[in-house]
Amino acid sequence: MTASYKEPLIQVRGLEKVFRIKGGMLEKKQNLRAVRGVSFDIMPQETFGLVGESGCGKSTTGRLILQLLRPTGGEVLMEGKNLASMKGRALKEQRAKMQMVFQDPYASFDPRQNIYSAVSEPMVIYGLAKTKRERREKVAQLLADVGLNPDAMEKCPHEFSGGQRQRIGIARALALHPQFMVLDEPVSALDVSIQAQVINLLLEMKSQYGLTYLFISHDLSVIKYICDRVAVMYLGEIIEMADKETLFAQPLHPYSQALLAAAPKIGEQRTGEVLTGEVPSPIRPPKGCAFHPRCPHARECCKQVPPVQKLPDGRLIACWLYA
Amino acid sequence: MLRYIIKRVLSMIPSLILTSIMVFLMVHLIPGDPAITMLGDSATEESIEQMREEMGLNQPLVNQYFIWMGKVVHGDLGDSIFQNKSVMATIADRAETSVLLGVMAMILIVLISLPIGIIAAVKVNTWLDQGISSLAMFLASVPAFWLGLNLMLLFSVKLGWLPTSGFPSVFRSGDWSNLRYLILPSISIALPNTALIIRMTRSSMLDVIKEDYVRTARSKGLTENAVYIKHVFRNSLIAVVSSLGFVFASLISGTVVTESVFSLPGVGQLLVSSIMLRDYPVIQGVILIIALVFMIINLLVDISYAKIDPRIRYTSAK
Amino acid sequence: MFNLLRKRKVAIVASVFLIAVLICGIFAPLISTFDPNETHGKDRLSTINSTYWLGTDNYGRDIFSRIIYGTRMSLVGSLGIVVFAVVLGVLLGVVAGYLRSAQMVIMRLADVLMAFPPLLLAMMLMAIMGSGVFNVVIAIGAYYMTRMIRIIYSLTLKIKEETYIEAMHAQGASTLRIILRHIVPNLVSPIIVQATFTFSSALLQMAALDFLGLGIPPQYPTWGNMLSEGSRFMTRAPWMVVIPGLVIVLTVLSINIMGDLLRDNIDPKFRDIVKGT
Amino acid sequence: MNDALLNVKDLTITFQTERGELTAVDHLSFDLGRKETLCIVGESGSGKSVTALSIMGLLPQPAGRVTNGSIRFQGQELTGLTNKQMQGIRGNRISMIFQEPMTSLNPVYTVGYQISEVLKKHKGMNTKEAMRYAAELLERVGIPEPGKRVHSFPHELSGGLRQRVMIAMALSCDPDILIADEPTTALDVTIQAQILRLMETLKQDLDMSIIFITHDLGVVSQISDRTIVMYGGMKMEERYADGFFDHVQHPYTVDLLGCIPTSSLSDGKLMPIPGMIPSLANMPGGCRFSNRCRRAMSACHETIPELREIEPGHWIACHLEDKEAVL
Repeated sequence: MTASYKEPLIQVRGLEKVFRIKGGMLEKKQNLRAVRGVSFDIMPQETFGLVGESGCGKSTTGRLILQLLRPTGGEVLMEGKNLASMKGRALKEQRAKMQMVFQDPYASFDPRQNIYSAVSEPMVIYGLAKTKRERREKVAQLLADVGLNPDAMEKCPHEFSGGQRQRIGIARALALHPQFMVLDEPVSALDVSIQAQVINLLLEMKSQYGLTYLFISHDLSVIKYICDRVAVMYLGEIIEMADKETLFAQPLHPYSQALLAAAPKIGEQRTGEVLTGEVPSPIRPPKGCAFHPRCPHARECCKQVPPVQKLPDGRLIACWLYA
Repeated sequence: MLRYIIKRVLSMIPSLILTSIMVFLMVHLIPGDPAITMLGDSATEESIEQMREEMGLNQPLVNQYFIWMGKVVHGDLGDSIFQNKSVMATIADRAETSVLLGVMAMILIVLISLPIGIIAAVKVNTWLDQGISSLAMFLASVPAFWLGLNLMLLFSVKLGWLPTSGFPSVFRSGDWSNLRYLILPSISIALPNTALIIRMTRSSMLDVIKEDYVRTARSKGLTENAVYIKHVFRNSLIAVVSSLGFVFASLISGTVVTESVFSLPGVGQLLVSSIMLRDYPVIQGVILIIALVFMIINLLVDISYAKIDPRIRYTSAK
Repeated sequence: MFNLLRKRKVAIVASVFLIAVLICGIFAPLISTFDPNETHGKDRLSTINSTYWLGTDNYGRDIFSRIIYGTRMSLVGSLGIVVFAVVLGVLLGVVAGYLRSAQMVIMRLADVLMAFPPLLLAMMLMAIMGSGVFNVVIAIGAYYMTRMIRIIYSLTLKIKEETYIEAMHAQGASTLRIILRHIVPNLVSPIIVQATFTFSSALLQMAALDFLGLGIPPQYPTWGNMLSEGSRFMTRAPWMVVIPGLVIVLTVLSINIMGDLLRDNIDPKFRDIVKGT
Repeated sequence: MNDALLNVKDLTITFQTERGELTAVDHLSFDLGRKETLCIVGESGSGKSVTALSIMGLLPQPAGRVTNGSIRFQGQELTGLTNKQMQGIRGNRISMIFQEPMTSLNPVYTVGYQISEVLKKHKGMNTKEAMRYAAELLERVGIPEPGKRVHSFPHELSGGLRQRVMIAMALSCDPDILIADEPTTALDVTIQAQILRLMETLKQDLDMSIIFITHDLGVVSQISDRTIVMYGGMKMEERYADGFFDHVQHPYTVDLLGCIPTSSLSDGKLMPIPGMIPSLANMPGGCRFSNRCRRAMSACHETIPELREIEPGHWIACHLEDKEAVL
């Protein structure tokens, strides 16, 4: 899938985000290090998956790439241009090429807007379709693409079910014909039978519009179904990154192994050890390998930062076991 | 908890300073010479000159503020123009009435509104609940002073059960039965203010009833009484206490007006008459004191709020 | 709105009453039976009768006519306060909610103004500015403006966190566009509710200030001024107190009923912030 | 089946709403044996949570009501009991844990106090004994430093720990039945695995039965002894035997499995179920699934299919099994 002669569409280099958390009046402000030096490439027309548990920084990474949050360190290159240093007009122009679909289909629409104005607003902002007629046609086309009746235009968001709203969210994101889309847990809030509809729609849209996806999810089975390459995040860092087949067939990092083992599989009893303990606070991440307090293979050297290595099969891994 | 209190007290300092600046500037914002403002129109040339010197009027405004603040910290708020007393002494004479009146009104508010609010919540959507809600809305629409006038007409003038006006000091005479002079005034302050607490108690209890932890409490097999008292009411107090700030503000306003209605020798009436007479040192002093009292009350409200809700204590003042 | 009214019958009565009050205010010269300031020396303190529908006061002025004219001042004054509070409050509140640099200054100022109980603040400002209708509006309006700032500020912060605002950012919408097209429209119904309650409590505050003799100058017929005068003749002419007070109560009650109706129909997320007193 | 711990028969639950009376659960029957884990699976609106609440006598009041059927617990009929009688059973013989550990504990009391409430009510302990026993319970559910944690407020604990506290509270009187309503849905997978394992261990130790309500078919395959699939308030399929997922028969269950991207590498294409989950107000006539079912026949739209035992310990409600209807 990832042809080597192509240039990556998105390059993320040493991305960092530190949130300043207010303490009380007399307390020092604390640093919450949500994303700590994340690097990866996304090839054109690839679906790149970010997987991890809550608080691992996967959603923050998605927002940093789109510059919805400004990084405190590192760069994000889209077609070779650094988004992190862009402002104003330049950034706005770049934004048209990258869009986002949100997790919560209920909260991602202005309750006072009808579907027509929600989907057409990006076109108005960028002056894409000049007349109202053109816009109406465009919106009707987009709604038809995502499998909705164009009559939906006149209705308000609350008249739709979660699955339908997610379709509208996809239509809105497609309105500017972006190249790249960040999908932040797009099916997590939906019922199983509706999830499958939306996943299939996302795949259809990808081939129809030639899209590149960053797919963020905690659900390993969905990640595995839709992604080409996957990065596993833990406490703001990527600890393993590989082709989907490689990773799911043989996860190497102890955390990836534990994560895969913990996910319940249909028709199988659980195998393997259950990971003990909980994710430490990102305000005071453990020294060295962030996973070592929970790792069954932890050794003395794990208190130092593990080197990120490229293995012969092309995967990246940050673990002393493979150093 | 102690940490929280200290933090909260320290966080009061900026507001305190800003408020004092505002009260200080008051005299300077009034058109005309501040020294004349402070002494009244009948002052002599020399005394004006002396006052200028004292206030440091030929110095920069910042210095004047510090001079004034220095005096205030030592309890010197200047002298009244019309009464032959210091402002501090004038206010001290009047404090008893206002404090007693306020306390009595507050006790009445709590005693009336909490039980009624609880009943309305427990009997939600019955005729009783609707009756209480209507009554609360009616009370909220009644001006305290008008209520006072009517109560006076009925109970003092017509029936002669209670004295119409005035208040002989309890502390100086040692006669607690003098409190009867404050019964009608405190009722007329309290009743309009019960409305907010009744409504807050009711609506926050109804909100809390929907919470998951109330379902948990029921799933434990607790009796309905235990669920209502320990879980629903206890948690709804958080919202009720947070609205106490409003009630106290309204209570102080109510006190000022009601003192005028019943001719009570309180701080509020002092303020009204001082404004009429343009006795600016007294006006300034009274406003400063009331603002300070109001701030301390709000501090106490916040502390009790933290006492009720452990989440506040730990995440500390926002 | 009409659907709302149908659900609660009291609200119909309340709105009819309010419309009547409004008409009395607008057409005061047509409705009143006497000149409000015309004294009738022979008929001082006369009770309710066919000539003086609601009796006369200590100067022999017709109370009915004074009430009708008082409507004007009371409504115009409260409306002025509402406009003052809403315009400044919404502007400063939204700015404080969106611009971090302005937030510090505006919210500190709001804190200081909130350090005074409302009537006290109004009295202090009146002491500084001196009496006059316009000054009353500012003196009372200052407090309600502060409340409005706080409410709008916290609502703005809340809406700012909504996913749909983030979605608008993702689509390249400018800050101004987001404020005007997405934040302000969502503020409209809480503003209306808060404005309604401001209207009714401003009416009460004005009456209190007038009663103390610190509000609108006594030569104007206002409900508060009538009460203030009436209280001195209360034992001999109770109607001088009862009637203007009743008019205040009914007007305030009607407005509160409408406000309550509106509040029950706004987004529950916002209901906690817009409480009204 | 007479030795079953709990018999639910023809249970019908309705809700009074603005749009009239809606039926949330329609003639549902099932049994729960001793030491058995019963999984009730379904999507939103299937009536699975409402069923659980009705057993506890905790239907939202006054809207929700059991209008038909019986719930017998150890031979005792629960539907007719007064609230006072139910209080003696709740938290004592039958207890329940909920989906949202974040909101299910009262924020103003320490977790120790909240556990001790149950002990004081049902075991007559005094405060001191109850607090000591609460610490023991916290230890049993694997909370580190239990002596310190009894004095913690809920907001000081993570979601996983709070759910452990809920379990400790539910188990404090050694109940016969633990009802768990989506207890791991709000948790991360590694924490979910911990909680599931904990429940499994405690079930063995305490000889209790579990009713586990979930939408996650993966969880079902790990813990279930008996599985019920619900849709639109009705039971579609039930199997009391191993290998539920190898033997699914009902078109809804089959289609539902087709919607799930499996974790094995050899997966085919997803086959979504068309259409939306109908709301209670406009359920299709006949079989509830008939308007989305790929194999629906005319009979499916007209009559509600009977539940049939297609092999020992496996029932489905579908006209496809009804030879006459097919012909």
